[in-house]
Amino acid sequence: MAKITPLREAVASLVQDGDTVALEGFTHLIPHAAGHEIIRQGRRGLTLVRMTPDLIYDQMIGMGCAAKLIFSWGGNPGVGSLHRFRDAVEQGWPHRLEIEEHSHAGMANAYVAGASNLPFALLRGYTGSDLPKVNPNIRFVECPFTAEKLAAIPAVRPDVTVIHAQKADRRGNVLLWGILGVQKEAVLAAKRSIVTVEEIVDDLEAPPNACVLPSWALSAVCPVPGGAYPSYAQGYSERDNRFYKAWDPIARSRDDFRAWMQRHVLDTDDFAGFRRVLAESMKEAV
Amino acid sequence: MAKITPLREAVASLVQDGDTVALEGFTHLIPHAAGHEIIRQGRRGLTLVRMTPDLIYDQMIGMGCAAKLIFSWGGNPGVGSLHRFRDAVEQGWPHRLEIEEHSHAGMANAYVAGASNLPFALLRGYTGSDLPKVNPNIRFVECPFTAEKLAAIPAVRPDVTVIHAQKADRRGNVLLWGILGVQKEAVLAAKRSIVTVEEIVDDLEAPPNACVLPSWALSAVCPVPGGAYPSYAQGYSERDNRFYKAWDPIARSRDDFRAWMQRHVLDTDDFAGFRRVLAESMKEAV
Amino acid sequence: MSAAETTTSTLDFTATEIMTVAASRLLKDGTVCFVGIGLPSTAANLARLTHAPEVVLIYESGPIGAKPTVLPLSIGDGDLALTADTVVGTPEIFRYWLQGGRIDVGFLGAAQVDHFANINTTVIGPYDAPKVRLPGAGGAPEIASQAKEVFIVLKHSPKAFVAKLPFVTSAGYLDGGDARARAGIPGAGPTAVITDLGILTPDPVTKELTLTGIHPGVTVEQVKAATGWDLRISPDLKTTEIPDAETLTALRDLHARTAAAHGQTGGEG
Amino acid sequence: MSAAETTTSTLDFTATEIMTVAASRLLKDGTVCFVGIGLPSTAANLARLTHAPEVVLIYESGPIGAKPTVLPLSIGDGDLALTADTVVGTPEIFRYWLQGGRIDVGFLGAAQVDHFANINTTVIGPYDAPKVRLPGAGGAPEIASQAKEVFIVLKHSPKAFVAKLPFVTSAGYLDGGDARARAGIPGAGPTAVITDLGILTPDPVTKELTLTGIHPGVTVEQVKAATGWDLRISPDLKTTEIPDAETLTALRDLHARTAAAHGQTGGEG
Repeated sequence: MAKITPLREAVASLVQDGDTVALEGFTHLIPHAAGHEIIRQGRRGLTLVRMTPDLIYDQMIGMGCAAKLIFSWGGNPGVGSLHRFRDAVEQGWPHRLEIEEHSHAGMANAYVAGASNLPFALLRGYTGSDLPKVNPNIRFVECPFTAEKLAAIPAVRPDVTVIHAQKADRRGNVLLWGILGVQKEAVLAAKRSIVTVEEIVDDLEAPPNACVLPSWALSAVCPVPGGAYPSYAQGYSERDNRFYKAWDPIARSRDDFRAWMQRHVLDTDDFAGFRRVLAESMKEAV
Repeated sequence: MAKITPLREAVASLVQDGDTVALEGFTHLIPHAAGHEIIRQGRRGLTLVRMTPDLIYDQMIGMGCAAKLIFSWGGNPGVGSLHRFRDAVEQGWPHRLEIEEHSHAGMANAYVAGASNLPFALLRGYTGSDLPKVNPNIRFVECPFTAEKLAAIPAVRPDVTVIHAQKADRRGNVLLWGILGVQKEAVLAAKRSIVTVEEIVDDLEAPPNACVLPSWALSAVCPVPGGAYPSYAQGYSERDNRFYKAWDPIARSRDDFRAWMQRHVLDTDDFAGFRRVLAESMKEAV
Repeated sequence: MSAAETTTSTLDFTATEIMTVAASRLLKDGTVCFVGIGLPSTAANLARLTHAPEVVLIYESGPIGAKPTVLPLSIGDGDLALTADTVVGTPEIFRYWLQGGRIDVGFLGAAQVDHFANINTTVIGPYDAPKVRLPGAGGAPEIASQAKEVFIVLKHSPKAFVAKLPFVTSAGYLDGGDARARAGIPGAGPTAVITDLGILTPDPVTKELTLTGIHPGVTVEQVKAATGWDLRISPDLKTTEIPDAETLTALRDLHARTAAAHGQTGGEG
Repeated sequence: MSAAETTTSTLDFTATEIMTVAASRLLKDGTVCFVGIGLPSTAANLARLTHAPEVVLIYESGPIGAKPTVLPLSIGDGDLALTADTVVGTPEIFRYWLQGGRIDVGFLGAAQVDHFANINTTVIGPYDAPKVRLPGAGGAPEIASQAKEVFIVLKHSPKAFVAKLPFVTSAGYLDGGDARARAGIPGAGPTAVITDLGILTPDPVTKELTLTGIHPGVTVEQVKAATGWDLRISPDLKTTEIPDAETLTALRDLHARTAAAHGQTGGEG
């Protein structure tokens, strides 16, 4: 059974230095609040996994949480580069970042393999691409019936997966809807899991065949209304496209980045505090 | 785009002698009407695929439609044996039936592989079972990362898959809900597909993330209200458990079986005709 | 064996009822249970309605956390879907939930078991020229190997409890000892076989099924006569506690509700 | 080349607009299209709002049959989910729909292409010591190989159209000729590269990208200067038809609606 608990306690007890951690959410439902809490608690040496590392991974990488990144597309969606990610890869700042790079199809299948307790994922993929030349974890196997060559990559099995969802009931059963991405697979592939939710309700009122994650398959459920900001939660909030644009100049400079993180994340107590300070600083900027 | 067409025409144009045909539905939404139409049109030499061959496959096998059966559990759920299936396997009546036998996990994964256009399915399975000794299509491959041995079975790729669903819209988009079984995978694994539906509506009113099969991925959609009988369609009908029990004595004797099929299926024009004659014969039996 | 002289007729329950209650008792509250239809489903739902309200029932047709009000007659009854926390596709059940390692107990029926708790549900006689063609594997091979432990429930008879199976559909302890672990099978295997006469559990070392529990009113001789091999009897043989009135009432109400809803009382397949 | 002397300034559309319209026109009605965000998404939605109302748009985030009212800024905008026939998980998109062989056209952007239409979106400079680290592969490698055909849309410049890619992220025609088929890649590959200057298509035999279409007001010299290899010009070079007023209006309305909804006009990633 999932424990319904404040996010700070969930991160403190479930995320350890050196863990392999996946924060998932495909544009929708990105667990920004949980990422901030990991930064606040100063985790180090993490292997971060995510199909589309974006602002929250830019922040975690820039703050020195990550030793390695497993990913398939690292950019600021709709805007451009992730400057902290680029600085880590291009210049090794704040320290060298090891990368293991896949395609989306590879990553999605690797999560499926993890959720299925298979050691590797089988797919038609990477043919003609240079990715297998730079990633020794992309191999090829032969079909025992047709002798066709198929790509094989290791299953992703995070120590902890973190996602954001729309709601949980009081028992800790979680419902999400809309763009689902790989969240279900990422949770089921992981040893432990944290789900931040918009609200806790008496009855999920899940439609038939909805994406429900039962309480007993989760470690912790944490109420964090708006916890996906600047990403969104369908039915609750809109994506703040302005913030994605505003992030670009902040992240370009190491000093501006550090100052921003200090003021907005390290010097705030929680995500509500972050939102308050952000509202202030955005007013100043106008 | 799926053609919205009477079932008779869909079977006539899409199911050929010698085809590999999957009628799927896991207790719920079994496409009985379509099975009857295949019997009426006298198809021969079919390779029938189905996880749980039950009454409709008992009828198709007994009427000589099938050359081969690929399956994982063949019984009359809640009642006992399938006598026509047993007679074919044990006595070769009406002719010898080749069987290829799997576990549910194997079959479900084989449909997934088919839908995914992979030549084989990879699973942890069959360990310690005698099934690999009698089924040469159960093989084992080695993980290129961990050297673990995993089971491999060929993808199921039917020529035609037939399912029953709750509703379609006027464009031929199909919605099903409740127990979904392997229907989506079976449809997407097949070259052609027929979906019988309870009703055609203006708007599917599908909840978010519902199981919708888009019209352009289907060949034919056929309105057949009650077409799953004696199976059921959630929200439309109840399973007729009495019929499952009544089938047992009918199917025990070759002569009784043939006479029943003649009267109820061969001598009726369509599923509505079958339901009328069945109502009469059930009244007689009381 | 204090109850050996008592006959079942003087006790207010049938042999099937005590089998069901005994199987039900083994399910601890909060257990995640992969349920076969028929006796396993009856026992699991009885557990849910009595001592184990938080037991999680998963059926291979897709329902997760089903809380049926009546017993399902088939593995895909609508009541399972309507009362579940969610319903997923059958591939997901086998891939993410069973193979994914999330099932505590696999609860299976069987046509035949041998003394190492291997299961046959495929065929009597040679595979290619069967005397009796049984329904086949269904979900059992992977449930038997991937659930953390397995309970098997079936009625005792010499035809069901055989020295050598004509076909091993699903692995118990294979040739006994550490054969199962050596074959690379992850789950602990069948930790209990519950029958209408008693309870058999594997010897900790040899893994041979041993009679460790006997139902009140049953004699060891009866059990031996109903077993197709020379059954070992535990020196520590316990008599099954008789079902309490509350549990029996719950079971009978469940059957009565099922009969009222379906016109029959239980499903087998 | 009758339009070579005309300048774009006298025509009532921008270079980006004619690129978008030209890309859009290539999408036939009823096509099932796997859409990348940014220019491909703009062109595909323009097609849907004009000549191809039955085009089916699939986004890698999960929406199937999306009919967004404004342009998505990200691949997972809520409007895509709300207007889709259904939304499935990302693994299913890649497994059942793309790898399953159900995509007619993959519509991609690119950072760089070479003369055999191979795509780089990974890195400029050596992989281990990059000069510029680009976002990476995303869905492109499998879209490029598994869609029945591929359209690539990107702006023309010598930095984007290079003789040799530092990194092949996604396969075009590899080394040309039948290299793609020999590598076992199922789809036909990139059948058109649409830029702000013209349209390049592969030579039927060598598969080298050849300028077969030029936008009105653009000179062959301009295109050659913007291409990092010695660009072959088709003897049958066609001038792109100018966008009709209706299409231009539809495109501008779409951008205006997008700006009103989002405060910006298009997404890149």
